[in-house]
Amino acid sequence: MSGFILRRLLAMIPTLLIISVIVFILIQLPPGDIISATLASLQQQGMEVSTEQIAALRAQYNLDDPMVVQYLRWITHFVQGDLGYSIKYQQPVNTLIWDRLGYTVLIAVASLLFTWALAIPIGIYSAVRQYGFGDYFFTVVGLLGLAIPNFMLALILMYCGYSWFGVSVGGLFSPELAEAPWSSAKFMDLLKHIWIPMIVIGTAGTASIMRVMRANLLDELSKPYVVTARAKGVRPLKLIMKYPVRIAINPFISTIGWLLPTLISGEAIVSIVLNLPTTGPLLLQALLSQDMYLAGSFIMLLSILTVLGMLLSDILLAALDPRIRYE
Amino acid sequence: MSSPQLLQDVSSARLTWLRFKRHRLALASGIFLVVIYLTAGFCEFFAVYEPNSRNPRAIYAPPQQVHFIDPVEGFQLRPFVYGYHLTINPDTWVREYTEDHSQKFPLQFFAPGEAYQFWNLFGASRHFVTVPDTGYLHLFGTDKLGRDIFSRVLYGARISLSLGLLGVALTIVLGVLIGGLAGYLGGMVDNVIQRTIEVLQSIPTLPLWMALSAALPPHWSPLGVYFGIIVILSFIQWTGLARVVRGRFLALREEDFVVAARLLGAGRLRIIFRHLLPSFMSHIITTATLAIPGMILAETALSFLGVGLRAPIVSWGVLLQQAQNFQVIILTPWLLIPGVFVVLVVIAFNLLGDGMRDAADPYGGSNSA
Amino acid sequence: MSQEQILSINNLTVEFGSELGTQTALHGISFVMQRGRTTAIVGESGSGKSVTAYSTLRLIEAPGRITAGEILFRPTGLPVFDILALRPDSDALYNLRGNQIAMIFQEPMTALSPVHTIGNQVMEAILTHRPVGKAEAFMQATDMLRRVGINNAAERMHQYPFEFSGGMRQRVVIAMALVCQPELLICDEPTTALDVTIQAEILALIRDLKDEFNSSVLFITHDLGVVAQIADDVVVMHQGRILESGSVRQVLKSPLHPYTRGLLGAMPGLPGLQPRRHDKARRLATVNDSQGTTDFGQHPLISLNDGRRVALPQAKIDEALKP
Amino acid sequence: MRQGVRTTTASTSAVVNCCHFTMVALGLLASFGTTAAEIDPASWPAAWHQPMATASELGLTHFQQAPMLAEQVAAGTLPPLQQRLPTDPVVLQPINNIGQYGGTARIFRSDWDKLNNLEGPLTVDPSAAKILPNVIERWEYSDNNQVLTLHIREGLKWSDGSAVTAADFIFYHQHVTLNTELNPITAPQWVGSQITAIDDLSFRYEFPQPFPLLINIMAQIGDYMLAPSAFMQQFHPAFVDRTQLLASIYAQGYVSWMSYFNAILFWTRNSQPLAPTLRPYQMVERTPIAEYYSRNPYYWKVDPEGNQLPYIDKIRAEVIDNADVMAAKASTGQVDFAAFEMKTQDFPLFKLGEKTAGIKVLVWHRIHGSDVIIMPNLTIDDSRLRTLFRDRRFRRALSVAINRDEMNSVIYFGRGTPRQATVIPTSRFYAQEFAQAFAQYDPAQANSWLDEMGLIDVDGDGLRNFADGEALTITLEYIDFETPKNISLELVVSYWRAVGIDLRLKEVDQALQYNRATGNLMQMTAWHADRSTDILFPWQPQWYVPMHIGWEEAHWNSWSIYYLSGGARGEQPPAEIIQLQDWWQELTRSAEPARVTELGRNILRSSAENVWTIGTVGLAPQPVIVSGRLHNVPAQGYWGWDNRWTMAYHPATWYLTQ
Repeated sequence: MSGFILRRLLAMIPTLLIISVIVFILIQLPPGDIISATLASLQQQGMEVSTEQIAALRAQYNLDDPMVVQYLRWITHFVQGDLGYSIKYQQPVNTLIWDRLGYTVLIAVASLLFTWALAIPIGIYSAVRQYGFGDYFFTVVGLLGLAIPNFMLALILMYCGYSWFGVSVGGLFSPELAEAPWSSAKFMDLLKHIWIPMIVIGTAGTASIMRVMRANLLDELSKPYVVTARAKGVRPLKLIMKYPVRIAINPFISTIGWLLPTLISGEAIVSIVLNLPTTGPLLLQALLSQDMYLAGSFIMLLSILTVLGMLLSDILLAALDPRIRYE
Repeated sequence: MSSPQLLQDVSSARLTWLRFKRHRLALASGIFLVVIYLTAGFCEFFAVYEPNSRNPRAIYAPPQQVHFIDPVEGFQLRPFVYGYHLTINPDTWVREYTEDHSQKFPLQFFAPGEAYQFWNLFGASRHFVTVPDTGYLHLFGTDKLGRDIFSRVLYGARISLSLGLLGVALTIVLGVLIGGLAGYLGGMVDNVIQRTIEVLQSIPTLPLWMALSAALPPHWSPLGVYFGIIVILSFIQWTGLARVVRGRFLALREEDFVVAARLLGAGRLRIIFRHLLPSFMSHIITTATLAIPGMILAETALSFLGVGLRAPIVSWGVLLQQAQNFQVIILTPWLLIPGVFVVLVVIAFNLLGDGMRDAADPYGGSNSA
Repeated sequence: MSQEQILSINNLTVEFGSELGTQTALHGISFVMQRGRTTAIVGESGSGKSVTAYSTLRLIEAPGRITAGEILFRPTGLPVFDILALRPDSDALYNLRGNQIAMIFQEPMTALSPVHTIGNQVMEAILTHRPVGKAEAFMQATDMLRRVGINNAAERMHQYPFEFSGGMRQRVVIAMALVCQPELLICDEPTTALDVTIQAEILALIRDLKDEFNSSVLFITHDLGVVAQIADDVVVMHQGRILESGSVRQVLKSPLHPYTRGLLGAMPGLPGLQPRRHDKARRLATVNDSQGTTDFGQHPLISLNDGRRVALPQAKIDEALKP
Repeated sequence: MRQGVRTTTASTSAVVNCCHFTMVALGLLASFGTTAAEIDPASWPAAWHQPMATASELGLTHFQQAPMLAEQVAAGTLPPLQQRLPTDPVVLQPINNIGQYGGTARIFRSDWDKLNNLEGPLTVDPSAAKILPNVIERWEYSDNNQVLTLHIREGLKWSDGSAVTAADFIFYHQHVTLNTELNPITAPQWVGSQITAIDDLSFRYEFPQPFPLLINIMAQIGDYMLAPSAFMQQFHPAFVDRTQLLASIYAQGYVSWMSYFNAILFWTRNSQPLAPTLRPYQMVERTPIAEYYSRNPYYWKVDPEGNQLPYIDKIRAEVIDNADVMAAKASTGQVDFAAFEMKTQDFPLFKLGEKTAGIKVLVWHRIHGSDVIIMPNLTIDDSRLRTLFRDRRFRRALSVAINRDEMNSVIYFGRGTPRQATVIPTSRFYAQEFAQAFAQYDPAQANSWLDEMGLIDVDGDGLRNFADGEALTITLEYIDFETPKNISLELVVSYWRAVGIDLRLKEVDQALQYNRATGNLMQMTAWHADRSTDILFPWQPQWYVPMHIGWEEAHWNSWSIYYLSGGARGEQPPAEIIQLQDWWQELTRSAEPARVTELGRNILRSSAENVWTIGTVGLAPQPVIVSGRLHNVPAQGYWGWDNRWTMAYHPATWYLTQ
């Protein structure tokens, strides 16, 4: 098993390298980015002479070096944990990013769990009662979740949360608990708030997972070994729980991999609507102000997150499915 | 177990159609989509006003009710609407609209109304429905500037729906080409392409889209931005399709008829396009159908974030961006009507795609994950 | 239904729905199985033989449907009952499956769940039907594995199917079927997917175990060679109908129905000497060639004095019976 | 109604309609208050209009402090109140009643300085007309207005307990204002200036020219004139070893000592240390979610009963980027005070909150000459656009193409005043014709001017082209904050489109706005015409004279640079612009009131004729949202940068109940 993990870890490296190149290109992409605008502004104000600030700026971003050197320097710094300096916030990116990344992961994981909690039982139900009323009903509900734009649903739920349950609008905590140390009260408060993003992000993915689950199950239900088990006299519920779900759960574990990018995307937009202290709003601000190093760091970190998610799902898969482990 | 053999003479296309027809929902969705695409295509005719026309007498005015019964004349065959009577409530500052029964505007069908340039080709003024010159017709109400939501939804449909279609077309071209190359050539090429796809798929889509669209130069024309967004959306979407195509190619290239074609000296491209592609066209079409709603939703998301399409272009995303606040839900819910259309179209595409998949591939459609 | 009869299928009709209309898989077939004997159903793919087997355990699933008929089953010392009359979720049905009637499947590669251990799957049958604890079930399962010829049984209980060869897996499947000592064992082409040498071993194993447990066996196959080795009685099926039935000797030595003759004629070499698998297509092609696209008609089965039944007009029977 | 914004003929017919409508709307509004009126000075305590009284004047000898501070005193972590208060504390009169201590005020970050108001050397009165003492107790100008002598209140302390002395002003002047690393261009008024300490509490500025307006600056942006010198010197290379300083700064990820210095001075760091302050509250923590403020234990103002202010213990200022979320939270009573990001057009939503969430919606008056002013960049690099923008007919045409009455009714419920960018009516420089110049709605006139300029629609797309047939499009970059810019500009787009001008809007981020505006990279931008009162107009008439560069203007940057750099950089302006700059320079130095007024009017008249910037609607209502538990907030007030929003309304006297 450890050999397997090691192999997978090594395989991540080229992937991450290519991602870093793409991100670096993104950073370089905007024509009127904030650094050139800053320089233009400084020059307009009479800074042709290379003052310390302008030199520091240019040095920080290696504006005079060839692209390859710039890239290498950037990635070296990145690997060493120096994510650069945000021009917009006049602060090191490091001080801005970590708390928010934590909340992003929290919301993404919560949404993933919510998606599963919803999609798995419904998927099973739909598969067992294929073409029944419930099957159609859940299909339509799932489609609704998929079809309502995330930001619209977030807004509507925010309104409902406020007007029905008195949940404070926006944010992940009530103001009085936001900075309090962790306690059961704070945790409950988090639960009171996190359900909106969880539902919004979760429902967007539920439809597809539900359908995957249903299809997988239908597939599995007709597999010979299920018939074997039926022939053994195993009862339907036990049958479904023991065999197909067990098998169909594998693709689920692999959803961690491919669902994560979706979840993080959904998280970004919902956080912007609900003003959650995650990466989404800051990323948007960074992009709007073309603070590309901040934006680039975010995208890079989010990508690393998904790659790690994929790794995790591979490891889980290997743990669950002996065939993969022995390959 | 036994499989039907007595109907071998039924062609597979007809069989697919028969199976498709059994999916009532898919069929209905298909019809709905055809109707809405046609409406969008001819939106100049179906809309009452141009998308940016304003009626300063109707700021945040609610939808007008279509009446058949006149208090004086009783039932009328020709439906009509009443004009608005506006008062600004001094306590609430709310613009309160009531029906002004002294102003009655009969609905006219196929009558001349606001002039427009049809597809920028020729001028015309006939509308599907309109009211006489002195009146106004706002079936879905108006927005903060007094623009007609009904007309804007139709014009927005043109942009959003065509964007989905064009985006998916580009996705197919990229996906089939790249996936086909990987699957057909194999070896190094395949490896490189495979790795690229993996990489692209592990970057969270929306942030990447946001970054790319934020990088679109600010001075680009609305049309430029429109195509820019299409390219950006397709930039990631192709990977999924490419994977599928590659897989099929790998499987197919060992099939007898391909080998035969190769032995007969057919060129690689010819083999790909004459022999390989048609063999899973139905799959591509289905995948494409299921990808369109994703594109439409992505556009609304980007526009909502302010990095997508911008006024004066009217898309559903642009319309919804203006509906993004509490005030809308509480005071002017009709601004959410474009959202209803987004939802309907997305659902319709999904049902249609599902139906098509089941029809084309009744036994193998389940491995889509 | 007499004591000697363990299973009596009467007028069994199964239909499959499709978008192009309904397809009948079984046209009201009837036959009787004698206790303690091995009855083989033989026929080509699509003849309905597997449907018959699945119907017996009520394993037919949508879009398939049993539309008519009865399947009478008489366990030893118990009253006879109609399997088709059982409620789908009744205890009797679950008790029937795996306990009174067990089934062995064609593909040992897929008939076992890849993600559960062998032990788990064999024990499942015991735990489902016997009021025993896990330890006891483990003992019984190990014992059963040993009896089907698996060495190191206790150790192999913990292994996964992919660690077994095809023949070994089929032994596992057999063990799984027999572990509750069913009165009736249905074997659905249990050797088709196996190599020739293994086939013979498995057939021998089934025969031995049948004797040991005093079971009756319903053996589904397309292979008359296998029939000759294992069966006491034969039912020949074609397109959802029974064309001929009788004892092995009767049917193989002097077949009455032209289709049966065709099948026999298509067999190269002597009965008992198995043809290689990929010759199958050619053989069946031969069947069709010799018979053309003959519709074997819908003649009712006519019972003959010697216990045989054949679906031919009386005239033809007479013709065939002439020496 | 057939509105046809695209064709001129159609839109003329619309004029009739909407003018009619506007009159109806205005008629309705007349019943509940005049528009953009002056506020009766009697709505505020008389004491607010006078220099603040001191404890000794009122015979106050005993002082009380907030329980949270009393605890700290008891614990020995804080000196007793008597040692913290200045020798003679300043007494503030609450508008309604004596408040109670305690509570945490919930606000948005953009309102942080509305509750934690500036405490500058001087301050202004509630009518935004008079300059009053504050940190500085009294001041004297020399006869020639070249020397200003100032006296600091005795015993005043920074929030770390250190004394406020002349050294704090001197440090700022010599090591911040005149430091060429921190401020690359020395502002002209400071060139050649000197500062001298007389004693610990007295000092004087000396200038090579008369500078009577310095007190205006000290009242309005006096926070840029002093700093806790002893503290800030630790981070200034003039006082510590530069190499060591830089090493520690780089290690923390900052690019330069300047950014680090500013981060500490202006509290933009996430972590301590942060500079001590004179404000009622000091920042204690900043997280991605919020900023936290706690009362300044050394705050130097008390209420008439001797209770040390402020009443409120703490402030939690939530960071929210999304204006819609802010409106939602404010309207549902989830903040105690919200105003800066509250939009006029959201009044109905807030008013609903009065019923459902128990909030109060106060209508304050914005003192902006125009809520949105549009600035074509007269010194843009693109020569064709520059020629166009510099053509007076073009600017006039753009101005009269705007239907201000309609804007007033659509955006402001008819409660604003359609007007050109100019000073507010109460200003000594005001003339009605300045406000009305080219502010009428006359698309026909606009069309004829544009035609005259040779801007004809050659390709029949309804939009005018350059004379050579090239498409004419203008991109306007702007930030949508403070005033309703977005909706106003959307309307402008449609008005201009009706006369064939293709305007494209691009909302940009604040940082980008600053850099692109000052970098002379924008074709056009929009801001609000603040600096329209007598406090700031004479000193910063930047909308009317090229004399300033910043993020807010982009209409003649190169000319401003030329002026600011004494001709070293930028582009030499034409004679009429130089005339403007001369008038202004004279205005800032003149001691003769009549001459000052004349010069100011000269400048405004030129603006009225030339339409340097295009105004829309001004003097508009500002929603101020107050929760049910926040008290002593005046029902009326002037809202704007000129009086630092709430500074004159003494937020330290506001208090919370539960």
